[in-house]
Amino acid sequence: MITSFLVKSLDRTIAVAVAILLLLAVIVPALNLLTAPDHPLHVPTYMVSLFGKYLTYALLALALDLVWGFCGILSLGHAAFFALGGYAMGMYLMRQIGARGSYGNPLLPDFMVFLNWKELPWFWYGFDMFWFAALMVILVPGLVAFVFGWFAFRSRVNGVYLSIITQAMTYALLLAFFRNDMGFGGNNGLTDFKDILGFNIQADGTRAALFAASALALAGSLVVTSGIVGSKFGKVLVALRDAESRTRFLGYRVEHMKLFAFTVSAMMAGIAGALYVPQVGIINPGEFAPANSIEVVIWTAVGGRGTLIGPIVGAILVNGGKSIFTAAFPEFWLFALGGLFVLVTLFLPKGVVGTAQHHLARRRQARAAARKEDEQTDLEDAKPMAAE
Amino acid sequence: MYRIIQTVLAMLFLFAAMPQGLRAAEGLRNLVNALGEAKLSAMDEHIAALAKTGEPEVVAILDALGAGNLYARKTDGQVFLTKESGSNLALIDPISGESAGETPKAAMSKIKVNNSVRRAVRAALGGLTLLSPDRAQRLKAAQSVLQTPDVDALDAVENALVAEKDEAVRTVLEQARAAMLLASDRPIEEKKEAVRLLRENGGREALPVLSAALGSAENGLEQDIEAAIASIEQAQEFWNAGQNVWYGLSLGSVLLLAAIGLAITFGVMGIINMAHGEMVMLGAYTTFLVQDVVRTSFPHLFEWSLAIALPLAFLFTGTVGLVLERGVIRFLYGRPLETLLATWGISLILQQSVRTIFGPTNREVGNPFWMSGAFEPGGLTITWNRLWIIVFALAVFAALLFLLKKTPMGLQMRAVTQNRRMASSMGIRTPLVDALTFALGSGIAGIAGVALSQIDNVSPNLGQGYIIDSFMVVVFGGVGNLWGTLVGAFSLGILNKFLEPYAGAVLGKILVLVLIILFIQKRPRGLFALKGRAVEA
Amino acid sequence: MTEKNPRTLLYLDGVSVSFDGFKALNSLSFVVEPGELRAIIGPNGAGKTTMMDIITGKTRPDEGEVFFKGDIDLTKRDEAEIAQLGIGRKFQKPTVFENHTVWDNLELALNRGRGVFATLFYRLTGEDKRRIEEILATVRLTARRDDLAAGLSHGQKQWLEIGMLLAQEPELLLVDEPVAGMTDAETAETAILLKDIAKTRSVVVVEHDMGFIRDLGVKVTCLAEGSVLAEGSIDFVSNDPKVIENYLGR
Amino acid sequence: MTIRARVTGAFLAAVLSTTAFNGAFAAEDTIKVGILHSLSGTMAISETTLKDAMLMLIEEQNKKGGVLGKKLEAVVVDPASDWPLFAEKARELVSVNKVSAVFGCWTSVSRKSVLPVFEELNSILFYPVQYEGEESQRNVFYTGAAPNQQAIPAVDYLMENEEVERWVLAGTDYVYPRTTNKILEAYLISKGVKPEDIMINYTPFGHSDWQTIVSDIKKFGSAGKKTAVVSTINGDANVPFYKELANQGVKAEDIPVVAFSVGEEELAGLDTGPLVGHLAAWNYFQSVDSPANAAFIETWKAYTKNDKRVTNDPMEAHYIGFNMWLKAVEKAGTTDTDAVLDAMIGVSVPNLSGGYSTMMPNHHITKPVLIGEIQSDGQFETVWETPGLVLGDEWSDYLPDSKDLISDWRAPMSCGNFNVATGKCGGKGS
Repeated sequence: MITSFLVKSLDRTIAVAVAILLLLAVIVPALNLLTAPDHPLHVPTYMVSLFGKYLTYALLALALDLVWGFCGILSLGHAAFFALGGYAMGMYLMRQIGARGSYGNPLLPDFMVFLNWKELPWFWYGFDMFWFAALMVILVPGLVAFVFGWFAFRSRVNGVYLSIITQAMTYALLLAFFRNDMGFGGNNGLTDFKDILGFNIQADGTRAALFAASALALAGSLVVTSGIVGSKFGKVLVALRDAESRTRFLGYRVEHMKLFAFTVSAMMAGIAGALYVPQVGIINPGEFAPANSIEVVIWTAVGGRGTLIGPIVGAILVNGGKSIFTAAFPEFWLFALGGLFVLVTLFLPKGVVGTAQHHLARRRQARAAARKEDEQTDLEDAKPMAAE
Repeated sequence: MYRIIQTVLAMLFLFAAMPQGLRAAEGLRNLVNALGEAKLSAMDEHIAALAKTGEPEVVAILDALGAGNLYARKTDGQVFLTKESGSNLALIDPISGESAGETPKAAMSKIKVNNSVRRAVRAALGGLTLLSPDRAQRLKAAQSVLQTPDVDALDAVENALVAEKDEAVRTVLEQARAAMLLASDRPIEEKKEAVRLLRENGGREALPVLSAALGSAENGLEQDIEAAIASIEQAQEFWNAGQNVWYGLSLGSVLLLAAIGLAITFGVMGIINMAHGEMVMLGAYTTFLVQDVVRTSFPHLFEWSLAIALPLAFLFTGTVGLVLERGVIRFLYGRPLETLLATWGISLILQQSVRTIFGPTNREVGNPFWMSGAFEPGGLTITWNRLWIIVFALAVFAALLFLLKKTPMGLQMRAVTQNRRMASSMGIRTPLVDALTFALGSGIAGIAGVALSQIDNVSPNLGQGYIIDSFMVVVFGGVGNLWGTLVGAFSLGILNKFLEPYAGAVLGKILVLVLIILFIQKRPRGLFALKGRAVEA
Repeated sequence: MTEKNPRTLLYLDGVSVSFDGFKALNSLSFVVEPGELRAIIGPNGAGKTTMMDIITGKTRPDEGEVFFKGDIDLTKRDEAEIAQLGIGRKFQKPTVFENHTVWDNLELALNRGRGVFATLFYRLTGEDKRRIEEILATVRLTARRDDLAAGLSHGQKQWLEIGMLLAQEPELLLVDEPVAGMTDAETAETAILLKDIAKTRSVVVVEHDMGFIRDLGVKVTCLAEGSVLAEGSIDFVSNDPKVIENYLGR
Repeated sequence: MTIRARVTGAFLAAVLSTTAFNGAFAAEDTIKVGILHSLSGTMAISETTLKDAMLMLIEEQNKKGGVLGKKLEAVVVDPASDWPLFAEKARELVSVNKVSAVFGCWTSVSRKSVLPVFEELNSILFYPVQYEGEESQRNVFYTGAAPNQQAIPAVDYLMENEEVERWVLAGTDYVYPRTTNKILEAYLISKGVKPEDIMINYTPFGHSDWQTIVSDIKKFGSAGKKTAVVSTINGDANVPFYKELANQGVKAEDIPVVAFSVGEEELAGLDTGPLVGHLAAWNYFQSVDSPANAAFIETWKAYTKNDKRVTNDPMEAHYIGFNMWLKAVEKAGTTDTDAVLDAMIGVSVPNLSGGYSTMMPNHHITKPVLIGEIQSDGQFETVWETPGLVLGDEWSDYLPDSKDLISDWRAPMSCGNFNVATGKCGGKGS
């Protein structure tokens, strides 16, 4: 009974969310481009890129949720896949600068010129073509995730151990990308982008288009994830999350399942990174910082892991809060952020969306059963530790 | 140059007309006052002139000059030795050594010194104190003569050698003599003998002397010098390996200190304690506070400040840990991954609190004298602070091992972590034990902070730098096994230090991380895994 | 001690394994014939669970041979492969997927394609549907088919798990303490169910409950300190002096 | 009320209160100045001081009546040492808070991150930190030192006064040290130093175990030639580096270390006793003896209510930049970006070392270069000073690809990378 309710409401929520995203993809750019700046409904460009950024974060959180919420793999290195996707896109954008760089070198990016590089390193070949870069955005994070996951899942590295080595992975990548000898611009990363697919990257139209692309990518990923989660494969994921040995003894190759989910998730993170970079205008090794990956986990937890809408809501809530607090209470916002994490883990272990869904489901069930129980459900829900 | 000689000559001429004793004193005063007007580039000659007088007062004057305590009075150009006295300067007459009252700083101008002046002072002092009755001073003098060998001082060194009885001082003096000999115009036999001496006794310090001599060496000596250099370099190779082991041990001890508290909170209790680094930081700040109070109120206790800080840091961070456990963590047992989120939040709050209270900048924590400097057994250089940190890390480890294995408290802790329900039904108050275990882990992180404050920044970011490494150590060593943490810390330290010379610091660190990742694939439960048939469902 | 027979379903010979110096199994040899229902008893630490771990690929033996259906070497395969070969296992503690409905639990256990893509594009066919309904009826959970497994009672979870094993269609079923924590009525029913199941496949039951084993009325193997102490009917085994000393108590 | 409702309510309240907060200020007629320095994260250690310095300068100016008859209002945001957040906050300052100019950034990457924003929204950024050069942007004024205002005079000093022949170039692995060391290497070789007498070493950010590197330096320094270390080691890594130097007994008299990123602020966390004599090259030291500096230090100590707070070079850069901006605004009679950009060039204001600094057409300023030695009280003592002012050279003459480039933001050239060889704007001008 409850399940059928949940399943139905879940499907409905996803449909609504996808519809909202599609609507946003049309309306926001329209309001930004077609209304006058003083029009009450005008969306300033500042907001467009800000929310565009949030949407890519939401996509990253959704990707993490697929492996954490549904598969029980707490990756503390997901920002690495995001950054790898971002770098692939950044390399394309760097190549698009062409001879317009400070030194006017048609082939080499500026940072290579002033560090006396004579030739373009081999791994920069092909990135002048968008299709190639777009392919790499998906393939590179996917490949890294595949290789890493193949080793890790095969040897059954689990739980905390897995979390720690994913952290080691992103930390190693961070250090590697910091190295100027790597040929990715060192600490400064890739920046000074001029245009994307021939459009000026700073133009309002391009920003609006990037926003729309982010919204579409998120909607698309939502549909895909929802499909995965809703399939029998998704059920196996949840099964192995809750009882891994049991799943093995039923004849499922748990490592293949995990590897597939992990790789798909890394690819989604890569897409998010690729959309993020043109909107913020820079990609640098700071994105690999372990703290960033932990933050993604926190967005997901705040929104509600194991739900598909949760990570999206969480990413937007936390980042929106961060935007507001860093401007309004610059000295104290870390207290607010830190406090939020503590409070959410203590009082909302299912996250905002998870708690709401849980609550709704129980309320409906209770209402269906007997009106009398209604109050009691509320009481139980209000007791914070009662959850889970 | 010419003008200086002129003034010096003029002064010498003046003295001739004075009675002997007075003349010397007056001459000295003039020479000292001349320092006040001298240009930085001309200081060398002035110092040499002062040293040449050979007067006993010169030692104190040069000492003060080198330390930047020599000031000239703006009104009349008189030069004084000074001591800080509040915002004033206490003046001391350079010749008589008597107090000459106090003046505000603004009325005096400092006699500027730079490195070349300090070098000149060092050389001059070396020559002057070679015959000092104090052994320590003679040794220092001999060493400084060795550091800046000057052919002119050859006679002085040879004189000193005749009188010197102390073996250690003799060795240094002989080396200094050999170094000077090489630059002199003595016969080649003596030089060959000098090269042989340097080759036998000299470590790395002999290399610059020999390579400098190589440039101007006459025929027949060159091969000797080259052979000597090759032999010393070969010996250095051997010592380098030893030095690397030492560096590795030292890095390992730092890792051990950083990780050992985590081995309790994470390893034993299973809490992914992201606030662990902040506990270390709080320990370091406790040290800062203690030193601050000691400096202002009990300056004579400064050498003991670390000893005072240890228990305080343990108590303070332990209490913070206790509060955290009771306030937050106890609600999260059995949900290890969620402890990660909550403790991450706590770490943000702690960092920002410290930033708000103490400011974002580094705070100064001083090294007591017994943790400063280095000694050199053979070709190694062992710094005292690193040595003490290794000793301290091992002591903390031993104490913790003892506590866990041999005391009732430790027994209860192990019982609770192994089987909570059973322990509880046997009358152990599990919540109390949990709280105390967490407090213990935090307290140990705090005392690690005391030690780390000696080698690292004391800033709100201190903890961040150690947290990932700490987790790596605990996971690499094997969760729940203290010995694993010990072995893990030292092997990672040594590995890192052996990779560093070949791969560089950055690549070395990356390689270590990759190796840890690969190692975990091979042994998913770390170096010292607890094996068992426990069926996890 | 035992002859390898091509007809033998499960064949263990000289299997030893130790953990940190503790010998959990000590040259254990043991044979199960097709269609046999076998009970295993033994004190705590006798190696019952370890034996199951070895058969199902969870633990690798230090030495010894383990063959399935005559010539399939189980020591070289992992859990998933062994499960796909047709060996099902029920844990001591009931383990069902609590966040799934009873129906989904059975659907997951169903003996169908278990690859990534097979599951990703799996559609519930009419045949599968009938099969699940059948099993639901067998384990008497038809009424609760849409409830989350977490909401089931202890006994119902045990039954659901048995149902999942049925869905797996194994040739050999390993059942670890199926009646622990069950009421007497439930225990009796479980005995009937197991006997029923054993008509079409081999079943190995590990149990402490002597009454239950008596109910089953089958050949009993008694393990102690990692090897077989005695084998035979329940009466034969329970009168063996070594068994009495080791297990049943004086 | 349900938990969800409570949380949403709280969030809404927060949003509303901040908008109200901003709105209240917007009502007054003030000129807004943005301050974009990290107050949390790894860079807070350096940047927080600059925020305080700016607030003090603005407060002092308001006491004098503000500018153009209006009060100045500081808008402080926290980009949290997170580079993309710098871009977001810069955009917010300019397009939401409508600030007239922004003072901010420390690291090169944060500057790189905000550059496109200032370009796009046509606003002004004052960047107060020494940097690697190789940049000149229309909307940015570089008040910190370019490599020729710091590194090259320091090397000259060591060559002439300490007769250094062997060089260790040690730096943190990021763009500033890499570029500076490239420039220095080219410069040293042009001065006849042999390549084998140059050792280059890079370490990661926050490197804390310096044992191996310090002993390598000792080894390198024992070849019989006078050796010096040129350190471009960044921020946090300096304290353990200097502690290791002191403990391994590397004395300034034997192997001096000259640093470009170590100022009074960094030394405040150290016992400088064993470090006396090591050097730093800056354009300002707190110990500079001038009336303007004395007044500045006094105001600073009063403002922070802390007698021990030190001043440093980037603070002076903000002091100069802020005064230049005020003067340019007064000259232009408006805060309009284009007018101020035009008015800025040629503006000359007193610096704290007793002279005047002028904004040049390449958006860099003229400064004296001071070499100081560390003293036991944590201050520097100037031991050498360039005879005149040095003009910041944005495109280094020692790098092959940038030696032909110049920048001049005056009409008609208005170009940040004019190639004198081809006579065209835009790098090679091809």
